[in-house]
Parts: sequence; C-alpha cells; structure tokens
Amino acid sequence: MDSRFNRILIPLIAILMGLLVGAVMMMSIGYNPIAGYSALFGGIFGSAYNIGETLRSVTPLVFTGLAVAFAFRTGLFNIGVEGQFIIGQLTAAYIGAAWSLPPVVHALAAVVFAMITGGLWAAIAGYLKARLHIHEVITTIMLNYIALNTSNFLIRAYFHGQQENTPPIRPSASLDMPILSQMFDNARLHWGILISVLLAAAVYWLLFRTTKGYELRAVGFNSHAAEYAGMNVSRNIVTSMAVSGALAGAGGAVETLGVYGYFGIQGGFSGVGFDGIAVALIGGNHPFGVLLSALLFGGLSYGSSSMQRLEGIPTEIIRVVIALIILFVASSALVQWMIGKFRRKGQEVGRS
Amino acid sequence: MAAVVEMLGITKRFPGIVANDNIHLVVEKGEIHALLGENGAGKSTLMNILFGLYQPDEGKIRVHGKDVKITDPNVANRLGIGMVHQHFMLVQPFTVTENIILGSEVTNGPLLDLAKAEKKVAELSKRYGLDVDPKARVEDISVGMQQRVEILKTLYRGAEILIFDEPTAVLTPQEITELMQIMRNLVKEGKSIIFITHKLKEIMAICDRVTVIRRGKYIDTVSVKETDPDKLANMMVGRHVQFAVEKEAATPGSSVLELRNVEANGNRGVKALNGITLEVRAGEIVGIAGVEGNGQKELIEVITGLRKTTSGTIVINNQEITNRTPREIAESGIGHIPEDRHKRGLVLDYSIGENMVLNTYYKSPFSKSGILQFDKIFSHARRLIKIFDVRTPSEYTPARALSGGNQQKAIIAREVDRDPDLLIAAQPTRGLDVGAIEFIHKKLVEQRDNGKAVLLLSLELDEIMSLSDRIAVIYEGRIVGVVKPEEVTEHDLGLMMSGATTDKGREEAAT
Amino acid sequence: GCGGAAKDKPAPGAGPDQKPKIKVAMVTDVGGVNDNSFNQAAWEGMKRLGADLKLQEKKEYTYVESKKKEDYVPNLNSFVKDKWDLTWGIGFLMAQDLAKVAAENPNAKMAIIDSNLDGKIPPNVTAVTFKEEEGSFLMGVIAGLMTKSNQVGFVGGVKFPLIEKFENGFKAGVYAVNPNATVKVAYAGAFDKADQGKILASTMYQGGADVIFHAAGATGDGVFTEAKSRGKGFWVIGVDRDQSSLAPDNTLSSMIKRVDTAIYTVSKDLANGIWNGGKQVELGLQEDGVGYAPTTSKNTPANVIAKVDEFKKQLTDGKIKAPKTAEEFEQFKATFKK
Amino acid sequence: MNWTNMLEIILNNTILYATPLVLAALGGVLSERSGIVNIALEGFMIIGAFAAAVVAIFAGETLGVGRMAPWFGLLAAFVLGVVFAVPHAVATIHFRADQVVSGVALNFLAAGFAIFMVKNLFEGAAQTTTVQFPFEKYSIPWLSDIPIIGNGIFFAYPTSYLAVVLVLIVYFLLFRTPFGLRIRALGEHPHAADSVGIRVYLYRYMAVLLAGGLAGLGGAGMSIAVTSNFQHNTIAGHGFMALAAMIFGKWHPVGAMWAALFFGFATALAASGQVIGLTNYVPAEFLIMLPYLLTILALAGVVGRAHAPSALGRPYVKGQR
Ligand SMILES: Nc1ncnc2c1ncn2[C@@H]1O[C@H](COP(=O)(O)OP(=O)(O)OP(=O)(O)O)[C@@H](O)[C@H]1O
Ligand SMILES: Nc1ncnc2c1ncn2[C@@H]1O[C@H](COP(=O)(O)OP(=O)(O)OP(=O)(O)O)[C@@H](O)[C@H]1O
Ligand SMILES: [Mg+2]
Ligand SMILES: [Mg+2]
Repeated sequence: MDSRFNRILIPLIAILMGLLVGAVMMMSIGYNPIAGYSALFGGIFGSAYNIGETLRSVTPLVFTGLAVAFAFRTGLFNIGVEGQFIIGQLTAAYIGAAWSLPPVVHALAAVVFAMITGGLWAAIAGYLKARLHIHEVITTIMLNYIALNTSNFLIRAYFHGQQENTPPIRPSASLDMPILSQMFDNARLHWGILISVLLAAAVYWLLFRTTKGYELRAVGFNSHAAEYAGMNVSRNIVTSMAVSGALAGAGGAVETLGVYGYFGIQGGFSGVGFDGIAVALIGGNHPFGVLLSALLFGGLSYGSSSMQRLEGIPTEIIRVVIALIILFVASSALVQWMIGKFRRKGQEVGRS
Repeated sequence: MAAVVEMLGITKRFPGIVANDNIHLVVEKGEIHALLGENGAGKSTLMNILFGLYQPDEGKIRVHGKDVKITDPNVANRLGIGMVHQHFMLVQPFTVTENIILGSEVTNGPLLDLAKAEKKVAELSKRYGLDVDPKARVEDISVGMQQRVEILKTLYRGAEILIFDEPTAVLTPQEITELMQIMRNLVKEGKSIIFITHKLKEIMAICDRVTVIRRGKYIDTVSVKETDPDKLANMMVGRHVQFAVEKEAATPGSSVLELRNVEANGNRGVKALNGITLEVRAGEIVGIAGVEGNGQKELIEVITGLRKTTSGTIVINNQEITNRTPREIAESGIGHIPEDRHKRGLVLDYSIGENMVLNTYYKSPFSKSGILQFDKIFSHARRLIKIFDVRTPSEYTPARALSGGNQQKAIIAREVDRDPDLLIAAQPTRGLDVGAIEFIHKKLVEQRDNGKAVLLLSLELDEIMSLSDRIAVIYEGRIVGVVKPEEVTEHDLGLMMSGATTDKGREEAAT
Repeated sequence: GCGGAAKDKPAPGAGPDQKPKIKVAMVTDVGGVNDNSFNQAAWEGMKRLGADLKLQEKKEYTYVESKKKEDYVPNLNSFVKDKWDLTWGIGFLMAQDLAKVAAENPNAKMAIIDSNLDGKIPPNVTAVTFKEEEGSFLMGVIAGLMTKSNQVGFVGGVKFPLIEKFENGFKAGVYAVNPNATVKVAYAGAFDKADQGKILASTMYQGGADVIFHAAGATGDGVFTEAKSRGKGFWVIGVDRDQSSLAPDNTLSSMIKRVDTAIYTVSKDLANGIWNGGKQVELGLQEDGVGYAPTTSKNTPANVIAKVDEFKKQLTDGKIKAPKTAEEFEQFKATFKK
Repeated sequence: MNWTNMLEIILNNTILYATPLVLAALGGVLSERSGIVNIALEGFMIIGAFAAAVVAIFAGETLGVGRMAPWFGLLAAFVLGVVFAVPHAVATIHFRADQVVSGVALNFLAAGFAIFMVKNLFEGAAQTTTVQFPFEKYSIPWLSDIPIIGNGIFFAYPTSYLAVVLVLIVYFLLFRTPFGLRIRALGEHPHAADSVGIRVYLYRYMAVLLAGGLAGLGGAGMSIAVTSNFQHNTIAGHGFMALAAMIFGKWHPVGAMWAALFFGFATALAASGQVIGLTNYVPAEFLIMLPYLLTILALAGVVGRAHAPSALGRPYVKGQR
C-alpha cells in the first residue's frame, strides 16, 4: 500500500521539483515565474481550444511511447520509432490519397496498412538481431535515416502533389472528429486519440494477460530459460520488434489522417520518436503509465509556446524542466529518501 | 588454542525474516570449523557478516580477541579474513591472474605488470598445491579450477582465516578430494577455516568442530569426534533423516529413450559426443557417471533439443525426435531438471507461480484461447509449493528472492508434477541440505515406481550408486560401459570414468 | 474584425494626425526567430514596422516561435483567436496549416511568406512569394564570370521544388555568361547538417570548383567554413540574407530575399487600409523582392557587377525568363542565345 | 576530377567526419565498460559544442588570445562535459536511476540548457556568432609530403590528431593500468570487485565523468572545427552515431575508432558520388542514405557478435545479485 502510495507521490514531487528549478532559472534571467507558469498552464488548460490542442499534441506521444515501452518490456531498445513513424505517415498518406474506399473503411485500411508497413520496417531490425545478432540499437538508428530518405525519395519521385507535399488524402480517409473539434473550438481533435487509448489497453492486455505476452517477456528477461521452455527465441524477437513498429506506424498514420491530411518531404526528424523514449520511461514502460506521461510531456511542451508568446520566456526552460522531471522520476531513490526524511521529521514533531 | 574469530549473539534481519537470530560462532586457530544448516538457515548471511558484506543488527565480533567492526571487505581483508563465495566472485572474461590481483594489482610505474603478477600467482599455487594456469581465461576453465582461483585470491591477500561457503556443491568427486587435501595443507600453514557444506561425510572427514544452526537460530557446537552423521542431521533438520534410499528392484518395461550413434559438437565446435548409444526403459533409473566435461552436458542438450546432432538418431516412445524443437520433444513426454538453475531453469524476474508453468503456460488449463488463466496458474503453484515444501513467502514472490536451494525445489516440483514418461534430472540435489535431498530422492524413485523412466546425471558417485538401477559411464563423449550398481565398487567406477579401460586404444589413436 | 477585402477602413485608433495603429503578429517556422535567415529577416521587417508606426512590442507587434510542425496551427490560432489585425506565417512549411486556419476564421486577415497556397488563396489571405530563380540567376552570372576553373558548385538542403528553383535559376545564370562552365550539384538531405555542407563543399573545391552557391540553411554554414579554411580563391555565395560576415574574404555575394520588405509593406498597407486579400504577391527583381547583397562589391569586381545589372535589367524587362525547374532550364538552354 | 584528388578528399573528409564521433565514442566506451549505459553522449556533445564555441569566441574577441582561442574552447568543452556528467553519475550510481532514462533526461537537459544560455549570452539569438578563430588544419611535416595519404590523412584538424592520441591513451588506461582493470571488472561483475574492496561507486563516478569530458571534446570538434558556430542543430544525432560506433567497435577504443572511420568513409564516399554526378543515375536520397545502409551491411558481414559488458545497465546494490 505504501509502495502504491509512493508510485503516485514520487512523480508528483518530481514534477514539483522540476517546476521549482524552472522557476529559479526564470528568475535568474529576470522573468516572473508566476506569470510564466500561469502563461504555461493557460496555454495548456486556458481555453477549450488549448485543451483540445494539448490533447492533440499528446496523441502521437502515446503511440511512440507505447512502441518504445513494448520493446523495452520484451528486452529490446527500439530507437527506431522515429523511422517507423515516418513509414506509417507515408503509408497512410498514400493509401489515403491513392485508394478510394467508403469512409470509415478507408481510414481504417490506411491505419492498418500503416501498422503493417511500420511493423515490417521494425521487423528488419528484429530479424537482423535474431539471425545475425546485430545490436538493435545500431540497426534502428541507421533505419531511421534510411526511412527518412526513402520516404523523401518516394514522395519527390512518384508521389508529390503541389510542391514538396503529397496530395491531400481523400475525405473518406480522414480521421477528423468534426463534432469534437467544434466542442473544442476547432482544435484538431481526431479519432487517433481514441485509437491511442484503445491500443494502450490492447498492449496491456497483450503483454500481461496473454500467452504470447508471457512468452515475449520471458524471452526479454532470460532467453536461455525461454529456449529451455520451448519458446522460439528468434521468432519472438522479430515479433516484438514488429509489434513495436506497428504501434509507431499507427501513430504516424493518425498524425497524417487526423492532423495534416498529407505528408511531405522532411528536412529532418520531427523528434516524436525520440520523445517517445522519454515518455515510455517516465511511464515506467507500462501502457497506462505511458498515457499519463504522454499527457505530462505533451502538455508541458505544448504549453511552453504560450509562455514564450505571452512572457517572452525561452521555451528551452520547459525542455530543462521536462529533463529534470524525468531525472527526478528516475532517481526515485532520491525522492523516496526525501519523503522518508520528511516523514521522520513529521513523526518527531508529532512526538515532541 | 586461542580463538581467532568470535561471533557473539549475531542477529540479522531481512525484510520479512530473521536470517540470523542470536547466533554464536567461535573458531580456534588452526581448526577447520564446519557451519551446518538447512537451505535458508542463515549460513551465507552469517559469513557475509563476518566478511563485511552485511552489517549485523545485533551482536559483536572479535578477531584475535580484539573487538572489531567489519564495515566492508577491505576491513575483513586487513583482519586477514578471506572468503570463497558460494556464487563465485570471478570476472569471467578476465584471466586467472587478473582475477587474483584485482584490487591489489602488481604494477610497474603506472602500468600493470602482468608478467610479474603471473610469477607471483605461479609461486602461490605451487606453495599450496593449488594447480591453476595463470594465463587462462576464467570463462574457459573448469569449475574446480575456478574455485582454486577463488582460494588463491584470499591467499594472495594474506588471509589467515578462510571462509568456504559451500565449495563442494559445485565440485566433482576428484576435485573434492583435491580440495580436502588443499584445506589440510592450509591448516598446516597455520590458517583457520570455516567450512560450509551440506555433505555430512565431508564434515566427518576433515572438520574438527561443527556449529549447527536451524532456521536462523543457534543450535549447538560439537566436536566432530563426539558426533556422527545421524546426530548432525537430527540437530540440523530437527527430525530423523533417512540417508539410504529404500527402493525395490526395478521392473523395467518397454524402451522409452533410445540413442543410436549420436554425435554432436560442443560450444567450441569440437566434437563433444562421438557415437553415444544408450537406452532407458520405463520403470528404471539410469545414472550417467562421468568426470565433468566428458559430454554429459551435450548429451542432455541433444536429447532435449537444445543442441543439434551431427549424426545418429534419438527415439522417444518409438517416435524419432532427432533435432526436433525443444517444444516438440517436451510434448513427446520429456521432463528436464536443468543443471544450471539460474541460466535455464528459471526466469528470475517472474514470480514463483509464473515459473511453475514455464513450459506448460500455453496449455489448458493455464491458457484458454491464448489468454492466461492466472487463478489456475497460482492455485497450481500453491499446490506444488505445499507438496514440495518450497520455502517462499508466497507464490507471487519473484524467483530471484528465493534461496538457491528453494529455487531448485521449485524447478523439481514443476518437472516432476508434469509426470513425464522420461524425466531427465541433471544435478538435482546440488547445494541442497540433507532433508531436501532425502525428499527429492524419494520423488525420483516414486517416478520410477510409477513406471516412468528417469535419466539421472550427477557428479556425486554415491548419489548415482544409491539411486540408479543401471549406470552408464561416459568418457570423452562415448558410453564406455553400462554396469549395475550392486556389481561395482565406487573404485571400479572411478577407474572407468577416468578412461582406464580405453587407455591403450587412445595411445594407438594418438600415434 | 469586419470582413470585406479591398476597401478596408484604417484599423481602429487611426486618426488624421496620429500614425495608424495596427496589431500584427508573425509565427516563425521551426528555425526560430533568430535563424540568421528569413525568420530573422521577417522579424526585422516587423521591428521596422513597429518603429515606424510607434507600435508597442508584444502588445501590438510580436512573434511566436514554432518548435515542431504541429505547432503551426495552434500558434497561428493563438493570434487569430485574439483578433489580431494581421497574422503572418513565415515559410512554405506552414502553407497548408495557414490555409486551414484562414478557412476556419474567414474574418481574420493572414499572410504567408514563400507559398502561393497552390494557387487556392482564400480572400482573407495574402500570399507573398519570391522569384528565387531570378536572384539565383544573378548569382549564376557572378559565379559564371568569376570562376577560373570553369567549374562551379551548388549545394542544396533538401531536394524539393522550392530549392530546385534556386538550382535551376543558378544554372541558367552560369550558362548565360559561361556556357562551357560545368555546375556540380549536391544535396545534403538536410538544412541543419553543417558537417555535410562542409564535406560537400570540400569535395567540390578539391574537385576543381572555385565558386559554390548554397541554398541549404545551416548546412550552408559548412560551405562557408570550408571556403574560409581554404583561404583566398575559394569563393562562396550566400543565400536569403547577406552572409558575407561568415567568411568576409571568400564571399562573392549573397542572394538576398527581402522578406523584411515584404512584411513591412504588406502590413503597412493594411494599416493604411490597403489589403489585397486572395491575391498572390510575387516579388522578384522588379519589386526588389530579391537581389544581390550590398557587400557584393567587396570581392566582386565592378565589371562583373555591371554585367549582373545588365542581366537584372533583361530579367525585369522580361527579355529573358529565369527557369524554375529542370525542364524549364532545358528549354532555357535551347532558346537562350547571346 | 582526377582520382588522386578524389582519394585525397575522401580520406580527408573521412577523418573530418569521424573525429567528433571517435571522441564521443571513447567516452561511451569508458562509461559502458564500467557498467553505466551512456545514451547521453548526444547531450554531452551538445554541451561540449556549446562551451567550446562560446569560450573560443570570448577568448578570441575579448581576451584577444587569437589563434590560441580554440584551445581554450576545447578545455572548456571538456570541463563542462564533466560537469554535465555529474547528474547522470549521481542519478545512475547513487540513486540507481534507470540508466537509459537518465541518459534521455540529460539529452533534453543539455539541449535545453545550451540554447537557453546562448539566447542569454547573444541577446536572444538562437545561435552564437561565428567563431573568428576556429581550428585550422595542420599538416604534419614530411608525412604530409607522401602522395595522396599526405594530403588525405596528415593534413587535418588538431582535434583529429587529439582523437588518435586519446584512442591510444584510453586503450592503455583500460587495458594496461590498474584503473582500467578495475573499471572493466565493474562492468562485468561489480560484486566481485566489491568483494575485493574496490570502491564501486568511486570508480564508476570517475568513468562516467571522464566520459562526459570526452564526449564534450567530441562536441567541440564539431563547433570549433567543422561549423565555426553553435546552434540548436550543430549536434544532430552525432551522439547516437557515436553510440553506434561504440557498439560496432565492440566497446573497444580502437574498434570504436575504426567504426567511426567507417561511417566517415561511407559519408565521404557518398558526397563524392554526388559531386561527380552519380545523381544522374542514382537518386540523391540514396547516396545520402548510403552510409547508413553500408553500416548495416557491414555489421551483417562482421562475424562474431559484439557482446556488451555483462553488468551493463544494472544498478549496483550491495548484497544482492
Ligand atoms: N539480501 C537478502 N535479502 C533478503 N533476504 C535475505 C537476503 N539474504 C538472505 N536472506 C534470507 O535469509 C535467509 C538465510 O539466507 P542464507 O543464504 O544465509 O541461507 P543459507 O544458509 O546460505 O542457505 P543455503 O544452505 O541454501 O546456502 C534466507 O531465507 C533468505 O531468504
Ligand atoms: N534480492 C534478494 N532478495 C531476497 N533474498 C535474496 C536476494 N538475494 C539473495 N537473497 C537471499 O540470499 C541468500 C543467499 O543467496 P544464495 O544464492 O547464497 O542462496 P543459497 O541458498 O545459498 O544458494 P544455493 O542454494 O545455491 O546454495 C539466499 O537465501 C537468498 O534467498
Ligand atoms: Mg548459502
Ligand atoms: Mg546453498
């Protein structure tokens, strides 16, 4: 019970400590932290529109966070989410524009195929690890760049609409949620949010409730024992990379179908995949933890631009704050120790 | 004689359990003092305290009559206390020399002087008759030699008081006799030794006095001359223990396992099995006797599908399973108690409950259409924990937190409970206390009496002798003879194991 | 706001004697406001407007930086929704997003730099584009005349239409003055990899090129450092703004884009009640929207500059047309004659 | 262009590109050999690049030390790299933080902090001014007269020569000194080290802090040799490439160097490919991604798996296996 209590308390304290340091930084360069943070939180919750956009900016992080977390749970470090996300975006943009299908079906088809391509892309790294024992960290890093340039080439050579972008997807493929968007004053809310929550639940169920999940985690913990128990280690490695990549691909798909309606030639990485690593880790690599940490992470980074707009405070401060929060969450031992000290103080006071 | 170590009223608590509860241990100069107790009794803990790895909650320690606080291994080293840990503290990729000098290196200016260090090591090993190759990598040498490295580590640091935590659990009989000789040399050199073992005859053989603890409590310290194995077993377990395995003569039935000229390569690509032919029939226990490293490991791996054969056939229940997947083979009726419990036997991060279904998790009732049935899984675990007396806080405890002894019981429970046609038991009682051993031997015999086949692999000759109905002797990847235990003495067996019978043949081959 | 495009009254608070008042905001792209490039130029235009109309920073003219592509829409909305008179989107990257916001808020006035919104410009948007090909053409002329080895180079950021305008305009300029000079073209695949820029530049210089024109953002910094470290005789031509400070002794010129002028004029016009919504304002040499940097004279001899001005005239008179795409360049080669 | 020129420039660019990666990868080797995962290399490089640029500018313009300026920058990069490694060390060693999490946090921290400081130091600018006195390439007497490799290899930035020296130093440190023996023992079996009285925490601290410093030097190699300024994307994934080089090089300083050189070679090759006009036959994008493709192919070809130090990533807790 105490540990469950700490599981709530530690992150909260970590967040507070992070914001505190941020406040000190603001003061150090002559900004007013109160004003800064009110701008920040205004930027997050201030209006229906902001709330809506916060949720929108959180959505892709849930997908990438889940992708990284799933891989971690099965003993793999997938730094390739960035690239798998791109593959998903491209696939969805293509199917969304090139095919013509009835509404819902079209959107679903695009998402599903994006999951397949994203999964296959990640499976390359899985295969190379399983068969040739190549460290997945290297391959996934390399595959990021390969994905980026392949996508750029395909768009430029075969699939560009006007300028550097793909043609817009057909309405039938869109994941927009007009009603909800209206409610949030035209914030770009879309079905992807729902999908992300469903996938989080699915991941939880797959990992912790199913036979396959039992196998995948066993292989991650101790491949020798898994082999002894008759599990096919290689196939499980490929599978878990594929699932992880599929989650990333889905993220790319909903970003294309729900937010932009097109994809384009990219000058570099959006960083959403790398942020996914942070999200997964803050969330303790647990699907539901990922939901919460995505909210935290996405909220703060989204709100930071109002901070800059209204108070002229550099958004980097929020990067620093986020960094510190991650650090404090990670060093739970530190926080626990502080809680402990605090409690003991309390008791002494109580006694005297 | 003066007491070199006095541990008085030592108490150590761990979350949920009192590992040591007011324990006394007094060791005198030049004696070999045995520390005896069940698995989880608190022996390793007590020794870890003496070596400064744990701090006692209560009690005091005197060394050479002076009160001391042993805050960390450095202090222990300075007090001349050295420990040979139960789980070796060796850096696998390092050479023997590097491991020995680690922490007090031989240098030449700022640089390591390995050449000089190797000389030193060679001298030491000569002086105490501890034969090691200073240049060899630890990962490449036998467990016995690794142990000698551990001992050299302590001697290199000038230890006067040596702690041996279950050194013999992992040794071959030959190595054990060697170790005994080494220990005798050491006491001749004026060292004092604390010796933890579960094997009473070892205690009777070389110890002067023995301190017995049970469930963390001090029972008594007696002189070996005034006691005998039965008394000791009684003191330690708290009841009478049956050593001799009682079993009727076997009534072998149809053939369950059959290997014909099986060949396979070892890890380094060299041939480890060359032409094994062996049969195990229903209702009999076949023991494999052999010096470690003669192909036992590979033999089991090819049978269970963990290693590919290069030629030959393996048949189980009249169906060929050569080079099938481990799962297919397991399904065809094989149970396997693996030799390395931490590497293969358990997923240490899974709960005991989850480990109890490690190879049946996908079957009904534990899995229904791909979904795990946790209620079934954990009730199953509760049942086994009860029957096999696994000492664990609960079925939800991670396997990592269990005493190795109890980890072993958990594995045996899992495999025996599957009631396989052929049960392969590799080193099933390694590191277990007499009570546990008695229990496990009973279980194996039960299997046999229920008409199942058992393939027993053990380095303990007397275990092989007392359990087996037939003994197959393995030497250099070949079965060099099959005998009945009542027809051979341990001595003959030892000769066969050392390849005596085939010496001539080898010489010819060599020329 | 009060709809109706062309004949908009001066914004509230504007009296006969005092300066007209207006609230103008700009949204930078991911480069940030101090990107040493067009975001920075845009902000300079804003500041000039502010000084001119005595506007108060943050209250009446301001900017917000975008960290990610996803930020564009909310950033644009943040001003549109508090009813600022004019909201600028800086850079083609936010074209689609700006169009979307404009459509959702027909009463808000918006403007975008570097995109014609694929020709579908809503009535409440002014789309400002530049004829980069014309400016690049002039750079080509300089390069073509200055090269001794008859080898010049072009380093692009990412290969897509906008950058290809630079490439082809430049090639045409070179061809116009020096048909037997070869142009080596390379793309870094990124606007933010100075090391790639440096490697490409050194490869070109080593291979014999002596003038390199870059249209590669921060990747171009590498071109400058390489030229600088090689010293005299290795020339580089900058882009977007006057970059000669990066390598004063090696910079021949910079193809400047007067984003600042664009922001300034369009905003000031609105303050004075002139608003040509729904239209594309295309700024070329004619309109001084593009041109060569004032520092060009430092390392470029007068006769070359004279030649440049000559071509500038031909381009503005429409005598010759600078190509935007590979195809147009081929046609140009076919039709162009001395 | 003629082929000798071509070869020269390819070699030269190979070294140019590899240098920062080598330095950072050395840091990675030290840290991971001691058992501490270090995906914070990117962050340390950012900090190093930042510190080097700022100090080189300050030293050059305010102190007026002229050509010496970059050396001050280099020193600053090392120092600030060490400073920034402190939180990583404290979190992972003392507070047993997940080492990957802490590394990710540091990457954020470094990026945020560096730009934040730049904005304060250069009135709001997102990048520093241009470094007036960056490193210049030096050619080594005699050696540089050798055809091709003379100009190819022996005409490089001081940071490149420094990198080579440091590779040797780190190699000796790790494999020829007691310090190294202890560091490697910690990476393999910290309990064993502890049981012979090695101060586990102390040595891990030293390794992680040194790693920060070395990666910092790597960053400096970018900002005061390659780009001559610092901005938010001066370090764009280089830290992760260094990480890859470290693994590719099997956690060995020399191996890491070869791996980094391999990346550099592939990159230089691709660049030359574009310049000589291969783009008429192969799309530019494919040449751009060539290095990454080649890396995977190379790894697929390499026999013998790289296996990480056994205790890598596991926080050390006394009395527990
Ligand atoms: N670090 C620890 N944390 C928690 N419990 C511990 C720890 N060390 C020992 N224990 C508990 O203390 C008890 C005694 O452990 P100890 O290792 O001393 O037994 P042992 O006598 O060595 O057993 P064995 O004969 O199997 O070696 C065990 O039940 C174990 O669960
Ligand atoms: N992390 C841990 N949590 C709880 N108990 C632990 C932990 N690590 C070790 N222990 C306990 O410490 C004791 C010593 O560990 P050890 O492996 O020596 O057990 P053991 O029973 O002596 O092993 P073996 O049975 O192989 O002789 C064990 O009883 C084990 O229960
Ligand atoms: Mg023990
Ligand atoms: Mg034991």
